[in-house]
Amino acid sequence: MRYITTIGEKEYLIEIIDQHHVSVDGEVFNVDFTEIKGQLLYSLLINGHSLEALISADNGEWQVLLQGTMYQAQVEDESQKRLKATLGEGTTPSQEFHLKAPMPGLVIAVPVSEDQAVEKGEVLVILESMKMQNELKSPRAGRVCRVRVKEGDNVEQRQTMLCVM
Amino acid sequence: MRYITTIGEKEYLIEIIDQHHVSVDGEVFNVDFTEIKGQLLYSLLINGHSLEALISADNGEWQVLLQGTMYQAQVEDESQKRLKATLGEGTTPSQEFHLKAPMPGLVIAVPVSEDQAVEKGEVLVILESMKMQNELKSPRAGRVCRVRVKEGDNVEQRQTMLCVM
Amino acid sequence: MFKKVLIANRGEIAVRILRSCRELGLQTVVVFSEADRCALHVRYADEAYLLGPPPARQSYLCGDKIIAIAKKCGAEAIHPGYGFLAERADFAQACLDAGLAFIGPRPSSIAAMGDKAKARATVSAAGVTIVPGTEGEGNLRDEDLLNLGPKIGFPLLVKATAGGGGKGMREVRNLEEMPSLLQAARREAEASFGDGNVYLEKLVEKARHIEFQILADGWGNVIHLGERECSLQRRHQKLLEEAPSPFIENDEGLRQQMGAVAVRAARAVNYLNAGTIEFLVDKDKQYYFLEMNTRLQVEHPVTELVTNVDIVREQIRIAQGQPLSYTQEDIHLNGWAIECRINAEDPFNTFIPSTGTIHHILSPAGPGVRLDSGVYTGMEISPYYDSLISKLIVWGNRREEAIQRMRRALGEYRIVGVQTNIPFHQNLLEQEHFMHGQFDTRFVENNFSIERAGEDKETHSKIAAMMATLVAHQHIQRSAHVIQPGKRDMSNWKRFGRLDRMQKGG
Amino acid sequence: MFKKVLIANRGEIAVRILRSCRELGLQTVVVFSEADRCALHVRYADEAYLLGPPPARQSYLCGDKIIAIAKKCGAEAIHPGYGFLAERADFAQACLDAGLAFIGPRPSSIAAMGDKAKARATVSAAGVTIVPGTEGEGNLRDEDLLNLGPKIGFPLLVKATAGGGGKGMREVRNLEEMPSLLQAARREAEASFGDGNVYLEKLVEKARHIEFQILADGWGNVIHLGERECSLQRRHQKLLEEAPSPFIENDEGLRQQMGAVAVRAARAVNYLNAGTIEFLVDKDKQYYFLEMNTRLQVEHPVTELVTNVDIVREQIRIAQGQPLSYTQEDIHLNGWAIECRINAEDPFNTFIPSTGTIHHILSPAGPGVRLDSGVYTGMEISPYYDSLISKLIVWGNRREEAIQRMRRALGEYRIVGVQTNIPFHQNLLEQEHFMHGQFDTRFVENNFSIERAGEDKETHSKIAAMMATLVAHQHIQRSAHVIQPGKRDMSNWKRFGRLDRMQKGG
Repeated sequence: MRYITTIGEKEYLIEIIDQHHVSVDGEVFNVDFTEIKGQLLYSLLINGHSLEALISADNGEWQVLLQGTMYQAQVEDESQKRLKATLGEGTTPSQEFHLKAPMPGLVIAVPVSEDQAVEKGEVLVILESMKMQNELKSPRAGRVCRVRVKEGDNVEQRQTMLCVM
Repeated sequence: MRYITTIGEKEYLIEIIDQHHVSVDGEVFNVDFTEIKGQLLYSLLINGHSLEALISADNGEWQVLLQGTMYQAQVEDESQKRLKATLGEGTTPSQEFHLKAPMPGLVIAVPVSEDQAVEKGEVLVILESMKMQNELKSPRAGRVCRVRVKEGDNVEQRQTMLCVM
Repeated sequence: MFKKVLIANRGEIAVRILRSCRELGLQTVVVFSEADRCALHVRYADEAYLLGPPPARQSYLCGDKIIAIAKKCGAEAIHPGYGFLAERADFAQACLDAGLAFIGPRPSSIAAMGDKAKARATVSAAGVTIVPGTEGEGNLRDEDLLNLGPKIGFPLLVKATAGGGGKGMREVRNLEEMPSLLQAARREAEASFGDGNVYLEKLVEKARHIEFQILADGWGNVIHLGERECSLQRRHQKLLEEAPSPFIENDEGLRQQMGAVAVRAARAVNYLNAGTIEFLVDKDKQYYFLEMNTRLQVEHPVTELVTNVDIVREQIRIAQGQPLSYTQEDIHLNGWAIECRINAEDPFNTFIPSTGTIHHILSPAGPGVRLDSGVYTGMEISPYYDSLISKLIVWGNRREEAIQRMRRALGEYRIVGVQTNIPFHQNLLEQEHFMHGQFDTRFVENNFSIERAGEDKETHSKIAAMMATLVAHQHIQRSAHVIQPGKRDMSNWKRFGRLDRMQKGG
Repeated sequence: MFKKVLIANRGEIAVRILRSCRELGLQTVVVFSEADRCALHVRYADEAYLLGPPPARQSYLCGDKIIAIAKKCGAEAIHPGYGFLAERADFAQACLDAGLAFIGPRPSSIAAMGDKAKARATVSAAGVTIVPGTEGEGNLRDEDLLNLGPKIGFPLLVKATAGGGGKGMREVRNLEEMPSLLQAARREAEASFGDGNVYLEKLVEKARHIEFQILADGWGNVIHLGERECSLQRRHQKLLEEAPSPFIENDEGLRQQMGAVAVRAARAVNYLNAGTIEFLVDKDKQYYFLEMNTRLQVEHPVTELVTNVDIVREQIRIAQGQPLSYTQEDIHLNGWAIECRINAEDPFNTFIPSTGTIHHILSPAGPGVRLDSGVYTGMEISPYYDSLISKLIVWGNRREEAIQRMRRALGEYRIVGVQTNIPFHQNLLEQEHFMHGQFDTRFVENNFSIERAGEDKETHSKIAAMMATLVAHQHIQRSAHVIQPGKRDMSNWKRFGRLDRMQKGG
């Protein structure tokens, strides 16, 4: 199987040759890869070097916490990706951003309102949890829509509070 | 539900009244009992006192490890037990003892043979595991039967090696 | 002398106190909210009593209920830990009124130091230098504060009168932003302490936060156990502490001078039990009294490791009426200790608190490593309380050794199920400035970012890509086995989304 | 000075050595058998190489393979740990021949002390008292030994010439039982060391096993780090060790005298690196040289806690050619340390080893607690290696404090999935004789039984009955939900049996 894996700006062509061989951009590595029994922890021996990472999936991305650094990886089947590129789906459409509660908490304030234009970094919701007030900011410029919470609301983890489109 | 629970020589009549009340031999206790998430560890608050035990089932007996002491408990439904007593099943028949390998290992010696009479405490098998030679002894007097292992055999955990009847 | 102690707290500090009680042969009683039935302090205690629903106001802040439980179960003393009821003079007084020993200072000392205005007046009168500000002026309204602001000079800090731990605190750089920041501070102060009063204080720039541990018994003895360096903070929350301070290190003269001032400040309020005098120290080693914390501090273990004094044990002995086990001459700092606070928060996403079930823990251990933790594998991190899950503390002969050991220990630590700030500490410990002890209280906010730190490091991006691909490949192979042939056109992303939910929900 | 170390071991000691290497900034290489792919030493190492199948003869005992790996990956030194290749002079020599530093003594010292006969002759010549026996006589046949037995006098010990750790050792109380015991000892010695030779030794009754830790550098400096008390043993396996020894405690004269003898014994074989001189001490404080262990000991941490010396770090420095960091005058014993060896074995069933998956661990922690462990939650305990899973070590100001702390720590420790001897230690620590330091090497076997200890304690039998019933009740309620009405006549025992399999197998 051949994959194209993207981390930040960098794209890697990765082929899983067999259980103990993987090539990255044509270079073949000797690997011994195993999950530490049911713990989302993975141990990799690569040409003898021992590395361990915590790997979890989030919104179709793989989060790899390796030696204190977090890598966000997109893994795509090579043939699918090429097909998408051919069909012109390769360009990222301007998607809606769903502001989800990162943890259960109490809404302290919603300083924006329906249809309001916001800048990147502008505070959308102030949420109190674990005795701290947390400012949840917009990851990009856009327009606020579907505001579903108000001051004083209790929200569940992952509940969508509003969107920016 | 009413149970008769036996530990050693002692029998307790235990009634589970509701989620927070249990009576033992007529005395009612306030209890808050919960399993520590999937760990075979159980926490009991009884009249305020906090106790934790490791509880597992073994051969129809409950093993309760509580503050460094191991208790072997038999729990029987009261009505069933009374019925059994009435039908004369109360007396313990002289059962066969199955000597099972307590761990995987290598049989070093089988100093007894088929049909041989053995005393309580007599060595039946010497098993090597974890770099130690372990003498497995007969828990009671009887006669050896169905010897299924010999010197040099590798045995699996819980494999029956021989019986004493 | 009492034989049974009620610990009116939760989390790591309840466990910490319980340990010293048990080692002294004392019976331990704890209290818990409905969210904490299976918490470690409940599991380890001799007795445990339910207080009420999870919110602190309905549980850990219910002083009356706690005192009633103590009386009913025969506890003779109460240890309040830190936070919750620890610095409430009325609670301390209520304990005494109920005939219970309070393992902490006299109510009058808590009151004197708890009201920052009184505290400043008191220590100032005793000849201790303080930071300029409005604390002596009583509870002022916004318009007064807005007038006084420019006189004190910017930048300045708005701080909660009843505060502590950075709550209800805001930094003001100019008059324009002052009104909205006053609002924010009052709102947070009201929410945290039920008291929205605030005061202004000159911001000492390039300041270090250095504090002295005090012990005072009922026989008139007051000693200090040297200093702790607490400058590494984020939003006024301490993150990493050391003892001694690299800023003082071998300046034994300064240490003894500041220690003597700390003892004088404590004596000024007739202090009893353990307490901490916080100083701001500027780059010229001028030091200003900041406040006194009239309780056990989160970071007390670093002092324990360099002095070999068990501070909780001393607290108990003092409350039992025994004299201190040590004189000032007995106290010598030996080696170096560092503490990292391990919080359930996401260092890659603005330190947002993280809740959920801890699926797996692998704890660092071995020589020179101490872990004070309140969690275990399988435990739920709830949103009701603060995000501190453990304190990792190491000891070394020298600072450099302690740093190397802390790196080693952080590298061993695995927590799966909630996000933690372990990577933050790992990156912080690699900073040149940290290694050379060159930092002030603004270092973390102004001079450090985990993203930037990541860029500097030897990048393992290729390895990460490979590992992500191997995991994705495994998942695809596995799901291929369970998906009906007709349904195999389902996109990878949907499958991953589902796996994602499984993993997070489990 | 070397920068990359290969650790030729597994389990807790491989992790222990790895920690010191990492703190010194050295690259770490480990080797592993097929059973240890996910072992902690492999997970924590910088590099890890497969040796072969699980049995030690095909993996951890393959000296040639290990040296080849070291050469190939650029390691410049090998630390052998304890057991496996640690006391094999030929392996140490092969390392040197391959241009690798051996972190341990010179091959000649290993050989001199490894052959017990030579060892006794050598130290005896240096003026050190030894226990009467046949060690100087070469490898004797049974008929010679049977002749010599009565001359030495009963009781006596049969010991393996190549031995250690109680393997191939038997106690003989009279001539009649001697032939069969000789057989048993030879068989075990052959199996353990590939050498069935044995010797006889007078059994010193009421003996204490007290040993001295030695450090020797390449510059002619030899120091001792005080003693360890190791009398608490079962089948000649140490179970609990202390430093200092309660038998010596304040007898500083005896300590320095024995320490000087230990140094002399080490000098007699031109010793280098860390080693241990074991003594038997009778009730009149007469001491006899027993043997020298030419390696790091399992129980080295108790010495580390009372001296603040990191013994592994010193070992590495010595092997790098550096002088000792300490002189004899720098060494002062501070406080008291106790170690409990936590083994996977069933203390309620003749200490039979226990294998399986560790489902859950809750580790003791907090002030004064050190845990050197080689396992983690989810790990498999295989039958291939010894049963030691961790070492719990505590420090206290005084022995009584250390005992209280150890009780506290043992009470916190939870291991689910395999049986452990934690309850054994808990009961041992409650013994009057232990508390008063009154025990000899036979105490555990002759004067202590866990069943008897259980009877003496306040019995919680009623509570245990209640808990068992509550669990049984829960299981019955749950299974009632899933069983078809027609099948509900199935007996409880069958259901329990099934649950049992589920739990053990999981």
